Amino acid sequence: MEAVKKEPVLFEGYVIMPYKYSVGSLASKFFIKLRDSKVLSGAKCPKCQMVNFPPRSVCPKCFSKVEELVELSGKGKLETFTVVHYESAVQALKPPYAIGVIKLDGADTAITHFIGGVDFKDIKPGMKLEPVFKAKRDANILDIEYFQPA
Amino acid sequence: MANRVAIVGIGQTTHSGRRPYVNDGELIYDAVTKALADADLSINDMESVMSGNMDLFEGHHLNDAMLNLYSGAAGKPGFKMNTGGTVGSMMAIQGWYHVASGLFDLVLVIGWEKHDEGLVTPAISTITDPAVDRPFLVGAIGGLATVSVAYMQRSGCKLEHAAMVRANASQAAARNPNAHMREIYSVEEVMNARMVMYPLNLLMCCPTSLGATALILASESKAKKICKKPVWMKDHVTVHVEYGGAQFGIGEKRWTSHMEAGAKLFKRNNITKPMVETQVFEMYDPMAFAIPMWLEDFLICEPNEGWKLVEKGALKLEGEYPVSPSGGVLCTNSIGDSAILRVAEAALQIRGDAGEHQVTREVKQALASGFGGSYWSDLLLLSKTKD
Amino acid sequence: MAGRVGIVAASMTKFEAAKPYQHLMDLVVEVTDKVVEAAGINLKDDVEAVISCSQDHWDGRTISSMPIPDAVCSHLKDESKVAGDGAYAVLYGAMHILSGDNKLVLVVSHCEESITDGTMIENWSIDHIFHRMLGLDYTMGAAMQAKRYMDKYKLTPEQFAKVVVKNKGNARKNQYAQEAMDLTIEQVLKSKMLADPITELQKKPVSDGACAMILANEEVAKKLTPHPVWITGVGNYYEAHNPGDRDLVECAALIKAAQKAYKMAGIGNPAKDIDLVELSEYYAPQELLWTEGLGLCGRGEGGKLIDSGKTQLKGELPVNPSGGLLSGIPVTVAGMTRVAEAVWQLQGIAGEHQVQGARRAIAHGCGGLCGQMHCVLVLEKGGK
Amino acid sequence: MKAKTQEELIYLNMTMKVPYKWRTGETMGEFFRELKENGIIYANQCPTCGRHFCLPKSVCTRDHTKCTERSKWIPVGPKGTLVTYFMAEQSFLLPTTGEMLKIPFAVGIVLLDGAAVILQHQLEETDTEKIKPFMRVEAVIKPKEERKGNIYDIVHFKTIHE
Repeated sequence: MEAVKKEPVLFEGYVIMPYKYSVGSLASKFFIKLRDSKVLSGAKCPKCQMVNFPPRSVCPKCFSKVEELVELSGKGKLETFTVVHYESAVQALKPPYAIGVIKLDGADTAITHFIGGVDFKDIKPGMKLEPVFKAKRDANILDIEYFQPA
Repeated sequence: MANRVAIVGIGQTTHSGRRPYVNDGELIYDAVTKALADADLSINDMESVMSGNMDLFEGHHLNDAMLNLYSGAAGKPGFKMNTGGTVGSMMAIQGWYHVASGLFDLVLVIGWEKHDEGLVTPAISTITDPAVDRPFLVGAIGGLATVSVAYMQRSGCKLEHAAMVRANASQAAARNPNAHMREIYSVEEVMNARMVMYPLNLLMCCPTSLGATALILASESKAKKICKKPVWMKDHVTVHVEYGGAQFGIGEKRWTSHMEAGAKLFKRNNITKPMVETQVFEMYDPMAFAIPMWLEDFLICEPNEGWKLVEKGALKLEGEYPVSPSGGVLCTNSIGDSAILRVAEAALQIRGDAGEHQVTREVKQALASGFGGSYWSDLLLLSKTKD
Repeated sequence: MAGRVGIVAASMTKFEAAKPYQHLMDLVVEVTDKVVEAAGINLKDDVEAVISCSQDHWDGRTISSMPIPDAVCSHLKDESKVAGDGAYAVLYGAMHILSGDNKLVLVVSHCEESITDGTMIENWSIDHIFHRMLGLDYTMGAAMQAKRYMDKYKLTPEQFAKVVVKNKGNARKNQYAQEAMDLTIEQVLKSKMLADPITELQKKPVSDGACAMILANEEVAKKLTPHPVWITGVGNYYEAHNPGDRDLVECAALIKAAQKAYKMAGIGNPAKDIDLVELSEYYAPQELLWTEGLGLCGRGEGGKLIDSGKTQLKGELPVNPSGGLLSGIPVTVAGMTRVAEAVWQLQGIAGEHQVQGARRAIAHGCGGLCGQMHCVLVLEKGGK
Repeated sequence: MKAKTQEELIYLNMTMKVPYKWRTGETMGEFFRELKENGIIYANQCPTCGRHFCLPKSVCTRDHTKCTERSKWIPVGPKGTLVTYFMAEQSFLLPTTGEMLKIPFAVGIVLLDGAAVILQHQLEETDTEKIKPFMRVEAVIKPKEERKGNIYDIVHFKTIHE
């Protein structure tokens, strides 16, 4: 009787859940400056002077509370990157696109963001980059459209 | 023989319904720095950092790794657990295993939840099997309402008793500066609250709060060096039961996870009169019927006597057997944090550091419980002395 | 370590791209029954505590261990769940034994990756304030890590491809493996480019399955089996989350975890003292990077190590003789299967991919963006 | 604290919408197949303890015996006894579909005639005055053409008077 295997019974559905994240006091200041003045700022540790970027309120080096933002030029250096060729539902851009780790001048830690305005074959680790901002900004990290060669 | 384990540092954030000035990492950092200050230690002293919380409540997958800058776990050993309401007590127990195993001497355990970021009830609904019973679970309240109905039928407990429990809790929470709901309610006010799910009205259900608690646990040799008032984690029991159905005890003798936990813990520690040999119980009480019902279930009082103790006022802060003098989960419920907060509050009572909500009895031994999952139970015994 | 923790038996399902007929708990029942039989114990009476390992996001279920008591007969028993990699569940089981609290513990891990979209799950593990909106997932992370590896230590795509040829080739001898393939370097490099330099064949395929293990204290383990495998060293560490907070090829956490485990086990020179390694390479370049982190070769010499042929099944130091994760093992189960494979090797029952005379092995579990958490276990047979 | 209330705070709204194809397994799969094809609610039996499970279990929780022997399945219900129930008087988001729950919504814990384990499903009656614990109820099953082989093939439990 069991010779013909019956179709498996599946149950299709989602887990749908809305979230509204508070970015906290310090990151709010960062995003407001980004949105209103196209300025990128790092967070400076009062104890060990480390500047962490993207700015977080705890020092990655000495675990002190960090409350001070310092303005950065926005210019920086590419540490590593990849060119994305596959598609997935969570991506913000349509592939192919380049994404990389960028360390801004004056910062001790780096951010991951898109690399644009350049041929993929010309992207090299160590190259100088600068941010390109979106015209309409919403106070989130996508207000930086991408980083391009400086 | 396991190495002895002591709680040497306690830190909790204030609890509230909203706290937009901090993000979830900063909430954790708040509790961690308070615990470190309490123990007079630095993050570098911590050999392992464990954290627990429910992934879907804030949406973060692997959030122990994601937020390890704020917990201090970056560059250190660590673990993550999530078992629903018992997360917090599981974290304390996991910390116990870290130290008792001899692998670590000084560890930090954290339980946290930031409920203002997501929707709690839909997230809780996803504890069920998606194909079978997910459409019929409406948060945790459904199951709790069901056992409450069964308890009322079985024991003679009335809605009024649940209202008394909530009114007592409000008086306790009013004296606890870290509690979330600190308004004082009369029995009548509780009775008149809007019905959410019969028999539970809005005030008889726990609120959704946010907060974090961190504990520092140490081995015996470390504890002696660094702490004047160590609180010993004398014993702990974890009991899980089959999924669904079991807690209603249909067609068979009713024996719940709480009963098994109480029986095991008291037997192992030669406790014959729990209300005498332990002096306070910080219970995970997610709704107002829990305290009378579960005092019976934990085998602390006789069956059908729990609500009579409520009626007598015996369970109040200054009563003969204070239960949840902090205001309990009824007044503060940040799920991943709720059960570890019970352990923290019980430890504060033993230290005599609970402040305005310190119970009037002298506390030598205290109980703390966790409740979660499919009616699972954690029960911990804390003690002023190590033996 | 104070006492010794013995692994008595291990079991796995066959790993498949999809197991549409089996509920997750059916997988747990399958591995539990197998491991209980192999250990010759009674599930209900002998198992004192159960530790499961799974992830809520992957299962689409808050408290993904919810139905576990039904599957492992732990009604009214001690049970807990580790939300991380399976190797951590083994470590937590060892702590249960070492504390003296339990004599015999069952650990299980389970995952059906095929029920959902992994890139989404991964994206929800990325820091929500600065990076999640970019759509970052682990493939991009691993690609940036590999690129940095190529840039800093001059590794080549061919060396990465060799890992795939080796592991999928080894899988041909493993009855539980999902993707056993006879590949050439060229085929690996010519498969669809995902994120430069990682091609489709260099990424662990989607997989469903489960794994289980019985841990016991020294006395019980010796009673149950003539071939207990001892956990003699353990280490687990986190990296910083933000890829920009660390140098992606320095794998600081893995180095610390390995050093701690080696110190505990009394291992001075892992390249010499170890007979085989089962590690968690979610992407081909990671195997080379992790062999460096584990101290099996010098910094930047991961490429040379694969070129030397030492890590082949018949080499001096076989790495992933089972076929590794590249042959298809689900996340969360991954680390536990590494331990299970090592256990079988040391018990001499690994089958066709048996490494002859293996006495000491390393099992490695990892997880997170660019290998953010690592757990290393040293396993030995015989001894004191 | 006062100065802070002036401060602008940034929030990020993100909605998780992850698709799943959950497996029901052989045992529940067979249950759903029977429900769809024949409109019958089945229970299976543990050969060791003799308990009948509805919903069926592939393995008995208490003694770990396999309960897969298909010939031992028996139809249960559709009548049963309401053990207890709860009422949702406040709406919530349903995470599986993203829709809001239609209230009032009563869920009964029902012991079907012939079964040993309770089933949780919606009640037709939503007036708490009229829902009495231990009252008799009956499952209303969708017409065959509308059945899809999932739990919604049972519409709800209606109150019956015997």
